[in-house]
Amino acid sequence: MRTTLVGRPIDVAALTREVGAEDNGAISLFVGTVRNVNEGRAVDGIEYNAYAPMAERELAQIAEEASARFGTRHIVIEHRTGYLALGEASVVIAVGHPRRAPSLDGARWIIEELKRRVPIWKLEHYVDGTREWVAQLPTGEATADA
Amino acid sequence: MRTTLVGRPIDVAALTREVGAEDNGAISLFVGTVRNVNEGRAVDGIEYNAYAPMAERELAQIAEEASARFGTRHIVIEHRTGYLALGEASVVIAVGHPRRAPSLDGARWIIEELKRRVPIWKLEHYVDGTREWVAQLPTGEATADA
Amino acid sequence: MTLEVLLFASYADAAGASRVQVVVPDGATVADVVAAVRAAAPAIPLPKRPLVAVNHRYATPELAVAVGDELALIPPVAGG
Amino acid sequence: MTLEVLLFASYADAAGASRVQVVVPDGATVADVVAAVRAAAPAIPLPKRPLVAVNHRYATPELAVAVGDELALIPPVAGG
Repeated sequence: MRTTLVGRPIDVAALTREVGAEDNGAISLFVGTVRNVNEGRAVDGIEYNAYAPMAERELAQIAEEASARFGTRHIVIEHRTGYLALGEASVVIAVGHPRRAPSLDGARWIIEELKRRVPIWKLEHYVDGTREWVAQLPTGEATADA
Repeated sequence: MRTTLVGRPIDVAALTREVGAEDNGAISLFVGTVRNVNEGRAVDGIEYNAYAPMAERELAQIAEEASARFGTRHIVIEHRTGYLALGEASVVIAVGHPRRAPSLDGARWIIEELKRRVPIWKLEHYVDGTREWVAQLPTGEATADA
Repeated sequence: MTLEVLLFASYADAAGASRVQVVVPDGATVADVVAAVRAAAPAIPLPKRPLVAVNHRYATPELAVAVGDELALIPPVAGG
Repeated sequence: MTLEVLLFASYADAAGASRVQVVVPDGATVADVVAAVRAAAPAIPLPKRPLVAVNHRYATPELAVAVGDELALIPPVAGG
């Protein structure tokens, strides 16, 4: 298992190889990418800002929980920080497993947990020159693992 | 959309790029790989045999159905044929979508349909030198889309 | 009419061939072809209702077949 | 005791700083720190129950804090 914040493009093929193993029958990957539109506004790019030491800790914690829940150590999560252009991958989650169902379930569970609790914020840069922090959850409703 | 049988290794990174688009927020990938054990028997490699024209037709049909069901044209499926060594990818499914839930659902739906109805068979080569056709479904219980 | 039926995987191994020829009356259905294959090549381990493809599509037992159709017996699939 | 609280994203923008200093009594809790931040930096758009991290973990309002703890106010997260 390996989880990290990264400042450079994420190599999907390398992550796929990393979770590969001879007793795996399945690898599921989820790739989050920068969209050109959000809630009707034309987006130019997104700046990802993290509370780095806590984000690293939460990513590692999510991988540990996923490992216990889905029964595999073949888990890698990389999340980018800094400015990303349209189409670039902001996060890649790779889960290898002997069987396909827990591999697919694992990738899905990890992205949902990541979005719920990892302290990362997006500053959207709009085509019209403005910028705004994206509020993923209703203010004050984020519950995390407290 | 693109679906095909291939005789050479599948390039996961190329497929990821192929389903990428500026209005996508998510790409989900499923990679089937050759396991070293099946039902307790040590496997050395697997020979994938297809009824090629029908398999190509079913793959294309599954992609069309997935497109209608999940609302995206960013779908690529490659399935290998021939002899594969342990750890090699036998199938890669890539689904790009503006939102993550239908992207994940789409990849899962496609692999389930593929296993249910695409005319491909596996001849497992065991470490003990024997070979056997894998019967994925109970004989006579395969229903396909008839 | 004389028809050829394609065989794959365990069916082909059991028959020792990748196709089998059968003679069926004009207007025969998929079910008639299956019955003729059972008679012509009893070694093929066909289930009670084997999957049959006609022109690359799964076919129902009632479908009528004709000379020129591509017929295939489909063993339980195992792709992925 | 004097504590520093880290700010991020919209909170940092509103405060015009990446941290805010507050003075709270010894034995103060996370809730006391939040109240002190509200008083010291009213421009920060804190919800009724803001998320607070103590030493990189989400903390409950009742948790006691001490000098040396790393405190942070966590705006609604938006990773992925």
